[in-house]
Amino acid sequence: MTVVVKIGGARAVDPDGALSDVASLVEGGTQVVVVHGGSTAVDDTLEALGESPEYVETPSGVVGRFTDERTMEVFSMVLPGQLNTDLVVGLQNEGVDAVGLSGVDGGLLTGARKSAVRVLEDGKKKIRRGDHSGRIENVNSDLLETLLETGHTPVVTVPMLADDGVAVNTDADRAAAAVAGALSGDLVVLTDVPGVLADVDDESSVIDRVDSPPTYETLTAAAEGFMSRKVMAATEALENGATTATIASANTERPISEALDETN
Amino acid sequence: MTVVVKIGGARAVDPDGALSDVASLVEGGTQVVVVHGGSTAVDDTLEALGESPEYVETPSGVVGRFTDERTMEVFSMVLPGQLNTDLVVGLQNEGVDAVGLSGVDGGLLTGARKSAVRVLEDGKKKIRRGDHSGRIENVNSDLLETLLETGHTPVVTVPMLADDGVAVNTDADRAAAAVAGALSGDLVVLTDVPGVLADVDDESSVIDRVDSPPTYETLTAAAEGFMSRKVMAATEALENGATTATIASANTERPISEALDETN
Amino acid sequence: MAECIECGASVSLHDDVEAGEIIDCGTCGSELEVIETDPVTLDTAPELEEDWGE
Amino acid sequence: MAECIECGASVSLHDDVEAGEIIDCGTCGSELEVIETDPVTLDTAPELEEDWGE
Ligand SMILES: [Zn+2]
Ligand SMILES: [Zn+2]
Repeated sequence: MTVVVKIGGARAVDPDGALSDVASLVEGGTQVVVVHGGSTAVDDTLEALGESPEYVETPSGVVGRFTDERTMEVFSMVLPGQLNTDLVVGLQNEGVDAVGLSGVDGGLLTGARKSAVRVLEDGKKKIRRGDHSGRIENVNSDLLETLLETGHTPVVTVPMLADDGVAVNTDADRAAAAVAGALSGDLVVLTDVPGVLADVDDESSVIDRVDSPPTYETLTAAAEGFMSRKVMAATEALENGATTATIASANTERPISEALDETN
Repeated sequence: MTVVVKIGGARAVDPDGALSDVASLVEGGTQVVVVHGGSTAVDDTLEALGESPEYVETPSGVVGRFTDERTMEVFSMVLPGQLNTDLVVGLQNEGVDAVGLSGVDGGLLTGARKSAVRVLEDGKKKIRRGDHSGRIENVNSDLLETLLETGHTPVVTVPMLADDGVAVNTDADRAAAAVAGALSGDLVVLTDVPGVLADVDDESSVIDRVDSPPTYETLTAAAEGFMSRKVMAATEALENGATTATIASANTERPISEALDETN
Repeated sequence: MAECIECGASVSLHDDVEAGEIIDCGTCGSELEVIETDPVTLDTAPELEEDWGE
Repeated sequence: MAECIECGASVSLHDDVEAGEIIDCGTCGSELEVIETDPVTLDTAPELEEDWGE
């Protein structure tokens, strides 16, 4: 059994529960791949450097990050640098032989570069060029399998390697989905809410299981904002070969095991 | 044949010559491990963050970096983050299937933590505690060999993982020496001078070969400042099992191949 | 004024037109990107998927 | 004044003694580390290897 766990990158949103849960899963013979993001930490470091993260709005009203060259550099500092090192050390201290990888290592996560985006600025539609982002089309599962077979636990983060040979930003939830698909694994996306809520004001209204088109309709209708991206990632994982996909709260004692127990 | 190449971390002191030379060596069937440092880039980022690198002097007059917790965090940002990602992308663009690793990944570089140092401050001898540095005692050569055997080129950098479970700073030249020793490889330390000069003002006075105690005496007597650390690293590599150790200029077209040709 | 590169009709521009701006041709409806402003050069605006990063 | 923890002799201290400072005992020659300054507490100063980082 292979489990791909998406966790937050910053320790604050990634309590030790997740790391010790990874340790007990690995101890029990489960192969685990950890995937993490951490864009709020990137914004913190940009701010500490006296720079500002740039968010742009598309003509359809979606807000996203514009990643210029300097922001991309800070991304590499914070994600494969600071946060990945911190998580690998945390897992090593739990007895897990973790190995950190970004999407550029061994061409782990590759795909098309998207350097231009349509944005809405002061009511004008414009094309902004120079964005460092891309869409994952290929996962080098051989590298992951080599590491898993030799007893290691890969800890994967963005950037990915775009087809023009440049490291670019990509959504970490979707990176986790791509990895889960490539490994035919179980995807568990940990988040700071208990799951997708049918009623966003009622924490007890978690949609437990989706196993038919109507319940999937209910799910996608209920998922708002950042959660809709997580549902999209879960959907992509299943379309690409993942066995199961679960969105669950990180704030329990054994968040991954509990999510897997409920799924299976 | 396994070659361990120590290069600078910043592209400025690591011309593309070294990367394309790695590519042709790998193409020709040589197993290559790249090791890099980059402490000047750390100082640049500390400065951009409005902080200052701290250097302390020991009672014996040696000047070294004091790495507090925040500096260690910036180290992880710059070395495994920014510089390692940049080098891996550069090698991938040369057709080399590079995989970046820091010393914490898979417990690659482990050893004793040295958290206290003796320093000389305002003429007073003092003990400073909280330094994040350590001495490599063990190299996980299995992980490197697994990656080499599956066609990858490891790109290794500091920090190392200290015995108290903390990521700490260690000298990258000595990290390269430890790796070369563990793999019984040929160590090539690239630098921005042609090699060790018998007369520091005469670039033609390179000491070409050391193969007897008297010539080693000449070498250690001639090596000054940062170069004496490189000679110490080369010595450690040979003591720990490296086949050969060469200190050579990075500023030639095929710096690694040329160094190996002269050695063998 | 500039010429639509799709249908050849004149396209009216406001004064503060910027590079990167997307103008709709009033005649054929094509989306045109302002490549340069002095003089104004237009090209067909690329269709773009959105791929946001982390 | 403080007492050498190695030989028991009195060790004289200057006024602005700081934590971490190393004092040599004038009697037995031991190196003593100032652990605290108020009151002054001494311990044997550790021998330390130098291991600088990158
Ligand atoms: Zn037209
Ligand atoms: Zn005494």
